[in-house]
Amino acid sequence: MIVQRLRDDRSLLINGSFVVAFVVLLIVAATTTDSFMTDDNITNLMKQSVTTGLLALGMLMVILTGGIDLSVGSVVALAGIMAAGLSADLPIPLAMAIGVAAGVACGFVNGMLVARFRLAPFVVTLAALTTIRGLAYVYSETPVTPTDIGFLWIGTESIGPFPVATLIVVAVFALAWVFLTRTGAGRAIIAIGGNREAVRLAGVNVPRHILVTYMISGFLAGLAGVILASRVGIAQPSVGVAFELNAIAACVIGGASLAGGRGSVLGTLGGVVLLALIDNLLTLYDVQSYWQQVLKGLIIVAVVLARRTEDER
Amino acid sequence: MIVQRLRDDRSLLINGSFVVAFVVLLIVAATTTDSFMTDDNITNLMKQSVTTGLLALGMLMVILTGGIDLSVGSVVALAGIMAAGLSADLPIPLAMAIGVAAGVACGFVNGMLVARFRLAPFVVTLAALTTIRGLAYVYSETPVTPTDIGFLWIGTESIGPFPVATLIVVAVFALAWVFLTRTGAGRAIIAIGGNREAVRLAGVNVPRHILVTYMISGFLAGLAGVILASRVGIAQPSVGVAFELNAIAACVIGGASLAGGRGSVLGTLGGVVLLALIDNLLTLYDVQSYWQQVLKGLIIVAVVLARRTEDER
Amino acid sequence: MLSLRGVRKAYSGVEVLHGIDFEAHGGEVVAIAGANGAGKSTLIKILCGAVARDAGTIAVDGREVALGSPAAAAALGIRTVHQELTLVPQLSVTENVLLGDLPKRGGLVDWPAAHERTRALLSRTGFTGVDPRTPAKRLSVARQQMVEIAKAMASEPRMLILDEPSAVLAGDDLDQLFALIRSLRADGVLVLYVSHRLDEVMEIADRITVIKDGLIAATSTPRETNEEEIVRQMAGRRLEQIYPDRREKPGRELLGTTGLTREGAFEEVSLSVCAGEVVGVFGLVGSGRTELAECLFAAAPHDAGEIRLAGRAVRLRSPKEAIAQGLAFVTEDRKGSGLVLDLSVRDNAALATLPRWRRHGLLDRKRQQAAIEDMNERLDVRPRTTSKPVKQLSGGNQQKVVLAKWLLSRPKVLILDEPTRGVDVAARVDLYREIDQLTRAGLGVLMISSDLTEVIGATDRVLVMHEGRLVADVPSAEADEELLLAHSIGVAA
Amino acid sequence: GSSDDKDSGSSGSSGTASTTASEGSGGRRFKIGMANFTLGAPYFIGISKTVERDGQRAGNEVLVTDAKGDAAALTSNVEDLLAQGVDGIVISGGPLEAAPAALNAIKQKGIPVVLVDRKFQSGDYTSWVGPDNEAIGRQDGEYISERLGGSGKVAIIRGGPADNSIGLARTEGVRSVLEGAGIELVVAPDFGEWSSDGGLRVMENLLAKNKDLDAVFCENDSMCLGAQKAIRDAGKSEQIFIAGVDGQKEALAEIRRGGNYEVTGLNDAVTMGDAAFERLIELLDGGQAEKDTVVPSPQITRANVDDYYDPNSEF
Ligand SMILES: Nc1ncnc2c1ncn2[C@@H]1O[C@H](COP(=O)(O)OP(=O)(O)OP(=O)(O)O)[C@@H](O)[C@H]1O
Ligand SMILES: Nc1ncnc2c1ncn2[C@@H]1O[C@H](COP(=O)(O)OP(=O)(O)OP(=O)(O)O)[C@@H](O)[C@H]1O
Ligand SMILES: [Mg+2]
Ligand SMILES: [Mg+2]
Repeated sequence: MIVQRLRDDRSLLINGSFVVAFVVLLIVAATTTDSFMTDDNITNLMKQSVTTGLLALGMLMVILTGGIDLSVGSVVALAGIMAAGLSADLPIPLAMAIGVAAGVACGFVNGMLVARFRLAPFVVTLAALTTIRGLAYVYSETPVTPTDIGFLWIGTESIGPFPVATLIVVAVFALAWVFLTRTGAGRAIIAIGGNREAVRLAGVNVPRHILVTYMISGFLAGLAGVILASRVGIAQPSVGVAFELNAIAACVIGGASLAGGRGSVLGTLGGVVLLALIDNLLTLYDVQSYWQQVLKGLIIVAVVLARRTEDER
Repeated sequence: MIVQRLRDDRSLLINGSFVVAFVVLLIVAATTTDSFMTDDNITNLMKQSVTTGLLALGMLMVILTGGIDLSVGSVVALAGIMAAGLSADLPIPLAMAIGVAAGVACGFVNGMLVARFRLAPFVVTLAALTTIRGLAYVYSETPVTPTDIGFLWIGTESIGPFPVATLIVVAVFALAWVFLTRTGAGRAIIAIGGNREAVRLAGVNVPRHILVTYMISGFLAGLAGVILASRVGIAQPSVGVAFELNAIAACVIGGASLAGGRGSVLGTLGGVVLLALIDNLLTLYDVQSYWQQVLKGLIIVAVVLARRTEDER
Repeated sequence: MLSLRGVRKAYSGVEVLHGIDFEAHGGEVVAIAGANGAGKSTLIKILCGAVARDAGTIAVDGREVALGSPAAAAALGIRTVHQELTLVPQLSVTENVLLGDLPKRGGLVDWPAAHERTRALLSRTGFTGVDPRTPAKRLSVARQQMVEIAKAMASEPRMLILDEPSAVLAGDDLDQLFALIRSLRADGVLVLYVSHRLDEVMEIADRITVIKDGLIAATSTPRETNEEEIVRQMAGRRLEQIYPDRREKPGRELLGTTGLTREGAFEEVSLSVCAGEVVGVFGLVGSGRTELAECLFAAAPHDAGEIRLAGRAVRLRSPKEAIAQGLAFVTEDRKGSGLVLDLSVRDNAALATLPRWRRHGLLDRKRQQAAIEDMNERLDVRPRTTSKPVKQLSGGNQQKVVLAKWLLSRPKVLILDEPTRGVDVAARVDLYREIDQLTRAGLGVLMISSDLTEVIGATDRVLVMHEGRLVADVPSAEADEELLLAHSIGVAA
Repeated sequence: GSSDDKDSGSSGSSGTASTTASEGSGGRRFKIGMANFTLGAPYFIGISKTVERDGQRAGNEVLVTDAKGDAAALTSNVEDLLAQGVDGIVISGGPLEAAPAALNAIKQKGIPVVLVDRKFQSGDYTSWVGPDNEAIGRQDGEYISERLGGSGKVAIIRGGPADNSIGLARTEGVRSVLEGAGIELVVAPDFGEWSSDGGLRVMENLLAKNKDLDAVFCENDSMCLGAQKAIRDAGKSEQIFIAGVDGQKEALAEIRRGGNYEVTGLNDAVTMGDAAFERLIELLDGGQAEKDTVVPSPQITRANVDDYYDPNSEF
């Protein structure tokens, strides 16, 4: 039953060689290093996947409609620095909520320009990347250290063995999975990416659904920014450069098509974990930074090549 | 006659509001600042458009087929540092040629993975971005200063009032325009982006044409890297980060569609000049750095909004 | 029930509807006929809210309506099957049929119920044999068309508009469609039916309205008129004879196969097409004709058997090699594999012959232009301007551009898969004459068609496929519709 | 350790050949270009702001540009400034090693240029003011070695990449002291990218592999602040102490608090900016200034932190 549903999601976690690649990586990691299977390292892996995870999930929504959101890295910075800055005067939950709301607002503007004015998503969100980064600096040129220790809770604490942030990510992924597979809006979003005109002719309000995806992306980027500021304990206006590339990579490694209409929550999760795993392993093996970069690229290509046969002809 | 041909290119330079936006910008710039219309400044503008121009042109070829090349920034670094490094032992033209050839080689690998193995261009070139950047550092961690003054010629000297590099860019754009509008391969490349299957059935070797576009992109990125190293007078392995975003932006502002099949050489040229103009003006007006970023994004959106009506419904 | 007054529409300054006045009532089947580019689809797009009219009023049940969006039209019970397929390829049949209206339980989509409802809809429309879970892109064009029809039936329509639904349907499936239309009519639904197949129109319609150049040219009942008359109204000229007289002696074999097999598609196909011959291929949906054609053209690989060109066994690896050997292939899906929609008529027409136009390394555009204009003249492509994006042409004219592309390649063997889909009668006559002339000059033609009269009338002999096998080879002079149908369903001796 | 006379620009004498600025009431007024290689880090923002403020206070016009870490853009920016007719230029090199083309263009115009922070390896410059990064590293190394008493395990977090010689010099300084003192060094394979979130990530990875660290040295304070958080999250604040470089406000606050953030070397943006501005004005006034000036970088520990800590400082 659940397997059937996962199949409906055309998940890549279920599909052969992607899982094989994963398992091989894990076995190699566990047997050849002492530190991989330690609690500390597993916790690190979980923590280090939080930002990419949230961003990739929002990106997935946008990509499904055939769009793209390059502004997420800047939104991370803006949301984080606003939350940290406001926490000096406001209750922490409110300050954080305002930070996230700033992310939603950014998403709203992006979404309006793309959905109603039909501008190309790439240019709109690239312009947003620049503008929002500028706004983060305008808000505060220098890093902001939240004074109240409570600010650190969401990014630092654990419930049992699980970091709070990781639990949030898991919850958000579960929600997104239900949203995309079991709600009308979710299905419409996927359909829009497949054939926008067909969906319009079926009487669906296409612009509204597209708008929603950008707002979700903005929301998750805002959330990621707040959690990151909380985790680092300091909010920097410079944080988040090139985060969008990682997020997009996670989606695409997970089987999403940038043309829209194809992509899955579980696949994206796989992509996120895989990326974190590659970084983690290269560090554990003490591969030097430049060679890390060389190898990371090669591994990504290898993984994509390995699972090629299943989708592409 | 020539107007007809330009029209066939569905050029944006010819089409109303884009030109209007341009002219308005120019008039405002010329009347409100003393320094805009000076020889020095115009020369600067020309020089500053060189890198983006070359990269955008290569990017256009790739985008026309429905692909994307994120690796160009890293190729700029690799080609530059190889050329500078080799110029110590080899004749300068040869060293530069090898740098450019390295770019072509990168394009070849990208192209093979995309065209023959049918991997998603975004992931392939994102992986290449990482790997090639790593290779640039592996080649030389530290910046390389070419000792021979001849190395600086191509990026620094002028012929009459025109910088050599600008003349190269103009020549390359002219060639590209002829290639896309007046050769079978050029028409095929555009058609591939519109409907790959139809082109295949029409007897065109689609993979080979796609491969060629990535090699062109690699070639131009290599050339841009060599010219840049020559212009700055030093080659750094860290140069070129996020250059791909500017290049893509120039194409899209110039009317290209990332879905492929739509885009023009003249439009791209317009996009390149517009981007350089925005930067130049914001600096001339002495807008503060962060506000420059804020405004730059807003201006780009405004420009794209202004020319929207003509293409989109 | 439906009333239009002075409806006008212009695309980028060129008016294509010049003031349409039109009435229709519930429980009526009104056929709309007209030449390619007359404005039929445009009128329909206005009625379903897909494009906005420039002027005129539309009233439903006496009340004026705006029809600003597809949703507004749907709210009035107006449902449409468009000329071009509008499915989301990667989604299942169920999702396509229930797009935007999936059944829910507790706020979430109830998939079992959705599949069940789709199955029920498909069986109500008579199109059984389509699995609701299959992704739409895996269906043949004909089955996709059935899904479209089921989709239009998903919520009880009060007015059903069908824009050339029959172009890809044949035999039983067409009968199913007619049965559906009749039952809707009995329920008081208004059906608007656009078709180029006039025999169908005469059979199903209560009234026939002819549109010519964006104006209503005539309205009559089938009793008052006949096919010839309608053609005259559409084309403005009388058509003496639709199919040319064919009395050719076939020459030597140009294309032949022995035991050609592609697993899951067709088996043991042995055929031969000779110089000067037009060979028809008839069969039901899914009988494997399209896949056979693809293999002949090397667009898809085959698993066993031999292909001969001019008597020599060949092993072609790509369409490029096939073209070099003198083959040409007009596919059945012009949107999916025939045309680059964003590009101009000229670019599309020149696509298969790019190397030919080269002079000093560049395209010789004068020569190219002249050749294309000449071909467009012969095929009567409208409008004649070659710089228009091909997507702005009417469906039938798009099909002519595909033909132009392949005729320009001066093939020795022309493979046609449903070549007259959406092509109006007059243009079809032009096409048949063109083929006739080319075969006189030694061309061989393999013509796949689901149109029985065409497959008999325009050919020298007809091959019939049934479940992937060639089951009959009948000289056209001896063939009749019953016989071919019987072969195609596997019941003839 | 800041400069004595911040308004020295107004005490002008005869002008240089190239100046076009008008005569003002309080002395000569100049149009000054402040070309930044990057404004992506607090330290460089601090330098730029200081030059701007000093300049405006003296009634000069200061044009600020930001190359966002792109050497070619820095060259362009310098060209843009020259096109606007500036009288002198300050280049805050940041992690940049050289920009000969920019320097040549300036030289052609015949106006003075002061490099601040980075000394360029190639190209002609008029004057340089900046820190001795290796000395700062050595200073930290001496503190660590003394504190550990000749044995222990110390992690090093680099900012990277290596075309940034600031980091190389600082790490070289630490290394030269500690390696001689018999202390085990662990250099993280990945870079902290000079930011707090990077420092945090690299430290987390270090902690997963090394249970027995005694201290960590980061190439700047930003990364230290992230590393400190990682150490705190791992519950090892008692075990591992931290040494940084820069004297960033947040780091000084931590040192003042008396936790495990024990030492930093002052590389003060304000001092640096003041010195650069002063030097440029001297040159514009026709003075014959020293070519290279090393701005001293005092060691800051709990003992002397109150002398340096200013909660309202820009940096
Ligand atoms: N999007 C468009 N832009 C510009 N012109 C268009 C567009 N769509 C249709 N036209 C033009 O409008 C006219 C009417 O086209 P329409 O599709 O309504 O014809 P039709 O009667 O349905 O023809 P067919 O039988 O070939 O389907 C044609 O001349 C066509 O070229
Ligand atoms: N029920 C079905 N569901 C999905 N696919 C089907 C079904 N029936 C047939 N097909 C597909 O159709 C293919 C054969 O159809 P093909 O298009 O070659 O035949 P055709 O006679 O040209 O039919 P059409 O008139 O639809 O083009 C089969 O290989 C199969 O993939
Ligand atoms: Mg039509
Ligand atoms: Mg078929």
